[in-house]
Amino acid sequence: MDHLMKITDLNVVFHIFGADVHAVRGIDLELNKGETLAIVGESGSGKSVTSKSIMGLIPNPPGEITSGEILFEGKDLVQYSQKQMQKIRGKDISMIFQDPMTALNPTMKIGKQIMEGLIKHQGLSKHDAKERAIELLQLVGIPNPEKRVDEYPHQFSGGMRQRVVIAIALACNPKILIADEPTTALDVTIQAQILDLMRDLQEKTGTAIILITHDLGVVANLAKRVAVMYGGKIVETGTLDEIFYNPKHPYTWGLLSSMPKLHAKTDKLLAIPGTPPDLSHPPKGCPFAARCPYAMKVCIDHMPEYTELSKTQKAACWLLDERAPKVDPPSTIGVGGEA
Amino acid sequence: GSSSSSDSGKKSGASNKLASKQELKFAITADIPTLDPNLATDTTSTNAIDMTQSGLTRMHNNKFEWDLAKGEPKVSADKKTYTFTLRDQKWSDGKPVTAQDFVYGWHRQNDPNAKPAYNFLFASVGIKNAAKIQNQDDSLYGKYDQLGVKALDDKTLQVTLDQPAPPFFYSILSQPQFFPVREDVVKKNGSKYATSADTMLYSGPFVLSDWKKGTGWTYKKNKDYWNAKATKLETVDFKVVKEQGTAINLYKTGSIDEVGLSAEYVDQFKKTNASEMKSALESGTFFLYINQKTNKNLKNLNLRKALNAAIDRDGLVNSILNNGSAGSDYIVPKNFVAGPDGKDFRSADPDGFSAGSASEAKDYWNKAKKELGIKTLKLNFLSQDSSSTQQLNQYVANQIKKNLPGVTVTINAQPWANYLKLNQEFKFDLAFSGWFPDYQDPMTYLDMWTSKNPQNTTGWSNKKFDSLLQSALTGTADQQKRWDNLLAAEKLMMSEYPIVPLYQSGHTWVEKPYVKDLSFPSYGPEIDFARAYITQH
Amino acid sequence: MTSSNHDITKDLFTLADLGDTAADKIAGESVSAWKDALRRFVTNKGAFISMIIIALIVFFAIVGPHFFGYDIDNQDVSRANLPPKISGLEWIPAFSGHENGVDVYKEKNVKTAYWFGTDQLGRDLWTRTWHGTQISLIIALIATLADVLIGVVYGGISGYFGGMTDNVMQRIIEIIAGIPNLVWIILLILIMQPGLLAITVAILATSWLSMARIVRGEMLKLKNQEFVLASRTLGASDRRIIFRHLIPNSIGMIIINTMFSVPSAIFFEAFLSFIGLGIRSPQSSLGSLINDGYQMLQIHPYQTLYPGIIISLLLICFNIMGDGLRDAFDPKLRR
Amino acid sequence: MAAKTEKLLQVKNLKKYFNVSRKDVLKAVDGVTFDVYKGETLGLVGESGCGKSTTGRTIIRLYDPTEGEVIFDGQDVGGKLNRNEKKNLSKRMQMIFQDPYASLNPRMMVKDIIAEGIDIHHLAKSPKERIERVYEMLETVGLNREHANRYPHEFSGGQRQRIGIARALAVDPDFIIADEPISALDVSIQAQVVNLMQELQEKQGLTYLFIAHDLSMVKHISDRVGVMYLGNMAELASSDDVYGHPLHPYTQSLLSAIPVADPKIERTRERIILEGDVPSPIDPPSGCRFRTRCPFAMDICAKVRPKWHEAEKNHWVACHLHDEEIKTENV
Amino acid sequence: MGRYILKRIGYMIVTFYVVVTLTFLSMKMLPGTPFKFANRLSPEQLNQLKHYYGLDQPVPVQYLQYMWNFIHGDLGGSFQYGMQPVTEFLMQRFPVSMQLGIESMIFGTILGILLGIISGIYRGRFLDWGMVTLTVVFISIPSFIFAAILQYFFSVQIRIFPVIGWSGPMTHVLPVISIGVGVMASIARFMRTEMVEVLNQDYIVTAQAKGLSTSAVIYKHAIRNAMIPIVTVIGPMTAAVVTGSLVIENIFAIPGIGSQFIDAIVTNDYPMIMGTTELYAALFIVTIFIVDILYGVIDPRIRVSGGKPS
Ligand SMILES: Nc1ncnc2c1ncn2[C@@H]1O[C@H](COP(=O)(O)OP(=O)(O)OP(=O)(O)O)[C@@H](O)[C@H]1O
Ligand SMILES: Nc1ncnc2c1ncn2[C@@H]1O[C@H](COP(=O)(O)OP(=O)(O)OP(=O)(O)O)[C@@H](O)[C@H]1O
Ligand SMILES: [Mg+2]
Ligand SMILES: [Mg+2]
Repeated sequence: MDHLMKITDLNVVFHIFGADVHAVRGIDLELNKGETLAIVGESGSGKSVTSKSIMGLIPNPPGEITSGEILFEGKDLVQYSQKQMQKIRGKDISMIFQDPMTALNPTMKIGKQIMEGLIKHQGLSKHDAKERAIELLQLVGIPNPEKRVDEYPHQFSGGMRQRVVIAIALACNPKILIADEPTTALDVTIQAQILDLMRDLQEKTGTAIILITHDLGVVANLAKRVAVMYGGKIVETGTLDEIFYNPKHPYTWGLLSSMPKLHAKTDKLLAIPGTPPDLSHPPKGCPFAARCPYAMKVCIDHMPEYTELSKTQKAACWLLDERAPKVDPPSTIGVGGEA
Repeated sequence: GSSSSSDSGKKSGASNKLASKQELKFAITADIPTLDPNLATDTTSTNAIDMTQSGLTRMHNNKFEWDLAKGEPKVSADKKTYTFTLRDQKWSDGKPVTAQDFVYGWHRQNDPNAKPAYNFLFASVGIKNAAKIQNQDDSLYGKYDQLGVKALDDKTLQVTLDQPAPPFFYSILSQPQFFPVREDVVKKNGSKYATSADTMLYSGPFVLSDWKKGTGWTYKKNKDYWNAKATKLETVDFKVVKEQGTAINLYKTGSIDEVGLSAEYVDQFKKTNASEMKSALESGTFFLYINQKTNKNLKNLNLRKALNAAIDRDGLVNSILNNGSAGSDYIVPKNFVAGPDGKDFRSADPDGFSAGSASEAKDYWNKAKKELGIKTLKLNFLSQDSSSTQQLNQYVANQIKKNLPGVTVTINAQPWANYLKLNQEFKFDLAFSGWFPDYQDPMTYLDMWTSKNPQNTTGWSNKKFDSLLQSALTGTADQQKRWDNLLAAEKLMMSEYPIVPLYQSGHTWVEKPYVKDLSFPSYGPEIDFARAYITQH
Repeated sequence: MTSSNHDITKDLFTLADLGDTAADKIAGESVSAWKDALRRFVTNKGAFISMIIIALIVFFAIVGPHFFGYDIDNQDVSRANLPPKISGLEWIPAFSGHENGVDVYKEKNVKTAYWFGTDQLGRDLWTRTWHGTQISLIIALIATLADVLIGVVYGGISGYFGGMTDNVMQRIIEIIAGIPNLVWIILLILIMQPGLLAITVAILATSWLSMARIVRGEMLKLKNQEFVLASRTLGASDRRIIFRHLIPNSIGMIIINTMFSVPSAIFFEAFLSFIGLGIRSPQSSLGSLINDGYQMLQIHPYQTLYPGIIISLLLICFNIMGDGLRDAFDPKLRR
Repeated sequence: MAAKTEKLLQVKNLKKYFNVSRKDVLKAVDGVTFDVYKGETLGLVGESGCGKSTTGRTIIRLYDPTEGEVIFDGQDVGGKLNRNEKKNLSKRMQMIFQDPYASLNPRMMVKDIIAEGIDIHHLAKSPKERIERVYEMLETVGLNREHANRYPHEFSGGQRQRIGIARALAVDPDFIIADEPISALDVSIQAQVVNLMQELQEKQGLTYLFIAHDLSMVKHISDRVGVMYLGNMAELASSDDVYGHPLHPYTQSLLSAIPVADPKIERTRERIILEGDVPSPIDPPSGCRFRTRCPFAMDICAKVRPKWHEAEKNHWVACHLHDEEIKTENV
Repeated sequence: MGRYILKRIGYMIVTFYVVVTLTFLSMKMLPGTPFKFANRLSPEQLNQLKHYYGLDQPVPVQYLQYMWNFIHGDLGGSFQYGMQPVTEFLMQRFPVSMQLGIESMIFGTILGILLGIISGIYRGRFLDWGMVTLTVVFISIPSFIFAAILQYFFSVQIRIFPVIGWSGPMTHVLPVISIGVGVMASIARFMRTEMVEVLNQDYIVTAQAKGLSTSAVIYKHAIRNAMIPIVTVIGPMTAAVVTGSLVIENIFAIPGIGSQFIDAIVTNDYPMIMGTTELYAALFIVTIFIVDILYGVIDPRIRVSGGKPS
């Protein structure tokens, strides 16, 4: 298949205080044109680092991409210089960050912040860029955009700022939009507005979205495909339905069953005991082994290979090995098995 | 030329031809505070007034010369009335200097409303009624029109004294306090009078042409001065520089032609620019007050002798001061004033009245200890906190401590304003002080030690001394007797060591070889450049 | 990874017994926030070296004045202005006893070697320099301690109680800050007897302001932190909150600020000495030594050099150490 | 679950205003009324800034109420309290905080953090008893003894939150206000804490006021749920009622806004998307606070503040749509 | 905003009044006499002088008199300068000190900001390390030592610059450098910290994500934001530099106010001390006020609301 982007065996290390944090440990990922890929996973599992690697924004020092390739339209972005990356960023690939309160420069007018990218990538004149900025503000649903282009971020509410951030990201019609927890800092009612907006925009522009979140509700709402990360690795990937209705990895099970269901009665949540691994001393075997209720001796020292479960779904778990005992997913994942 | 000892014999290097550009440049530590003779109390102001204005006499090379007075006045038989005839001299606005200007100037000095600061000189010299006019309790207080001065006509000034004139009468007339003042200019300028170059009139060898406050000023030759031919310099430039190091740098770069040297620099210049170095003895005498009024121990003569003997004057003048100062055991300085016989006052006792050396100091101290029944003594040494006295304070304190075992000295260095207060309130045991003359007579050094004199902050009192000075004060008719009385007074005083004389100040400076006839006289203008000139270089 | 697959045997596919709390185990020894900061501080080479240098200077300030048995006022003008000389190290130009190519010791016929030379009164500069260091350090210490006390108490009260109290106290600070430093200090020194106490009071008069501001800021920040609220909901008294929670948590900031106020006190004393308002002779401080030497800067530069080097070292080291401590206490860097 | 009817806490018309500047008053909580029954969990939800935390903090007297009554176990604790009364109250009422990083003093050891309440209330007679109690608490919350001598920064977020719970439990309270105890935690960790809280409630008969903005979690843990909007209580009912048939338009839209972790439901869901943002509590809209965003706003909503009334049995709401008097008038 | 400014002006007046009163009172506590030649005068003569200058009045009367004159712009006459009006002195000398201070500030600030930016960008690298060391050294060398060395080297040895003066541009170089390096060092340290802080902000990443070049990110986004807090330091520092330049003024014989001030203090020239103190305080208060207002102007976050940023 002809992927828009293909990541293979990406490894990112941060060198800090005499320790090396192996934030991303050999992940593979593909993204197709116009699709929405969600990356979910525990905090610190390497989601943001992965997305920053794509943007070429891993701070160096202390960060370093030690190996792997990120093919974007056939070209390896890892090998690109900063200069070359600057031509990609904002134009072909753009990014939305988690906290709209801090993602905008407090001393620069909103309009100018939108215009910068336009001027840089599309060579628009100041005047045209401003016109376009107003259009964009309109597009993301900011009322009265002619007036508001000349305002400063602090004059906007959180939800509106996130719209501005989206407008900046979409300014040059990027092929890929990376949204790193775009709604985590927002209230549910505002979150709903933003999710709606993103969906609308994607329909209009056909941009592929990488959505990073740990809110499975958001994933269910927006994504087509899901990758589940744990301990710097992708432990399972599949289509939305596969992941929600036929998950194969115990971590995915845990994730799903630790969430209460709004529309069903849950007596007791299934808690995953313990805490995620310390990535400065990553475990030799499966990163989830220490917290896995089904952990076997093999899990501790050996990293499982991916098992292709379908054309679209694969998972890395020893339970999927034919030698492993058969285990049923817990009933608490609620919707499990229906798919 | 008693001032610049190294002046003669040195003609090497520079030629003696006048340079075409007659310009002399100086650095000075303070701006001119005021040009008003009524308010001038400091050397810079006095020097500026001296150089730009004229009185009846002018000091040059420690001797007075007739300036606006056309030679000797007519003296009455009782020697109390002096009638001066004035020379033709114009103010810088073209009007002639008149006898009335003198009368106004003198009256103004005795008018409390004009806030005169230094008018006690009128009483010192004995101008008729001056003492009474200045005394708040006297019926004549403030009635300056009763002063013994009168303009007989535009060119004739009559001065009346209370008693026959003292020998320093003519020399004191060279002081700004006795200068003529133009009433119309004073009235016109009000509070701005004499605060800038153009709110003042000039009648001296120079005019002040440019006075930039805080930066410096320039004198230009006064072509209208009656004796202008004697003035060779065209311009004299003063820059205000407070840092000694900076002044030295200016000299090294040729931006100024003269710079006074503090001790540190003397050695350096001795090595590098010995030929440019000059030295002169000044008339300042420096001493320690010994407070025997509130410190009973110090009433003991042996203790006072011990203190006198304890301090090594040579070390002080050679190592600490190192500027041509001379160690002293006397009160009236050398080379300051000559008596009726033409001999210097000091020639009678050239070395003064030494109490002995360090070893004798110990003997005195031992005796004193026995007499007083003490083993140790704590002395509070009051001094000034200027950077120039720092070293001296420490040296003196250390000498006493070192040579009189058991005596401890704490230095109390204070700013001048506070020093004065503590000194006058007798809040000290030893206090470092100095005295510069008000007039050219030994009296200016001696009368301060009389019992009632407020300057006598020692508590020492001697009837005999008081009467000797009293007869010198009134007995101005017999010059020789008066002289002998003064000599006897000094001797008498020094036999009781009420103070510790330390040194007579000197001035060491470097000047460029092309500068000639520049002097630092011991009485009169502080820097006398009126007759100086520049040779080709 | 494929290669290792060979070792994977069937028996590995049995449930591993990880124990209940395996995942909750914390590795390594217990580290308090203090130890953690200390550890980070020690690994900061610059800061650590600075600390050692400061310790050395303090050591010499204590023993240095007694090295040669001179006291600070041991004058002898016959040995005035000798350049530094260290027997055995004469081959180093700085310690040869020569000045402008002349062997001054020979010239003045002096046998003893003076390591830092002598001053104009022939006093041993080694003794005076270390004595001066001692005085400067004492000034800095007193000033800093008092600064800390006043500043911490003032800022603490102002920040903790807030409201009207804070308002009034802040107005007072504003007024005090409205008067320039120099003015305060000169007025104070003029009114008081000059000397150590006056200098200390003068430095104090203003230096605590920044400490008060910092502590107030910390208090404002901390008093609404959840752990303080938690303590309040547990019924803790103001005293307990202040001493158990607020002060221990602001102490990092206080220490850091202290590190910066020590050198500024030393520096300020030097400035006072320069304008003639410093320590009184024959006592010396680094500032007064530099000032005395400054008169001789062009003639005998060595008289300024050593006090200058020491004061610079002190300032540099305190600054670097302060920076190091700031990093060490920086919660952002803690893992 | 047996019906819980014994009132442990009654909050009547509670108001808390902050003076933010000389002329501006921020009405953080503006007249809320509700009861909490012994042994139940009352959930409190609402958007950011609607006054949930302020309500909780005013009840526990971190803030002094501007107006209103708080009756705890029959005793009025809303007025002026002296130090002793406050102290006694603090023994029976405790709080768990949101931020597991900010809520533990980084300079204290875990044992001292947990024992703080024991020390303040002198609950231990000897150091030995004190440490025993600390161990007991640690074990209660699923940590172990070795953790007593460690410092907070050595723990993960979930563990820290458990320490916070242990601290609150150490004084053996009846009532615990949990202010977003899980919102800073990862999904998988949240369940640990929620489960622990539920276990403790069962074992020790605790009563919770559970504040959160995660509606599904609130629903899961609460017996009854209160929905707040801009300082007011909009609706209060059993959690099944609130989620099953919400009465207040705000509750309805809030519920519809929550994305559900079920793709099928998500695909078919109808949403009521609210326009705009929450107005400022400094200058709130007149009448009904929600009217500016309400899809059903009527003229009366701007004029009259809706009454807080029991529209159905045990189902309280403040909305003109459900006020019988208004309805009949309008009809 | 208007209200805020009015309130601030109110505080300023109160502060200033307190300063005036405090200085007046401390003048009354100063030991000693303003008459330098008092040792030559009898007590009667001295009393007479005190009477001339109203120093024999009770303190409250003197205070009211002083305040009355003060309100009318009359600060009295200087004792050491033959009663020349103090206001005139201050007006002559102050502009010089001000100019020296401002030039030094401009020099130091520009260089400091540059250095700070560079070392902030290259944080942790050799360049940064070198700069940090340099600034600490500059901070720790007393400015007078620096000035003396500069003067000796550049004016006496190689004679590029005049030894003293305050006339042409050449005369400004050394004094401005002497004061400026200290300013530079402090500003550089401050700027570095701010720069490091700003470079860690999210909006920098946003800017990078737009594809802006590194220089554009730094120039357009980082520097401006890093520089805003600098304004708060520059204000008080300017005041401190203007008041603290006295030593440098002495060394380069610059006719500023500083050296005058010391002279006044040493001679108990009350009107001059008070006048100078008041001027310094006014300068200080006004600078801080201006900075606050300026802060509002350049930081849009408080421009509208008129409050302070939290
Ligand atoms: N700049 C950095 N310096 C050092 N370590 C870093 C840096 N950025 C990320 N890491 C480490 O990399 C790991 C993965 O971080 P990442 O931000 O990708 O997590 P995440 O999955 O995005 O988590 P979250 O959900 O909390 O955002 C973490 O252990 C983190 O500590
Ligand atoms: N101490 C305070 N001083 C002034 N205003 C306050 C204070 N505490 C809270 N507020 C304000 O009161 C309002 C309600 O705040 P509160 O913290 O109770 O909201 P919340 O519902 O808990 O929100 P969140 O979900 O963000 O925690 C907010 O507008 C807040 O800014
Ligand atoms: Mg992330
Ligand atoms: Mg809250």
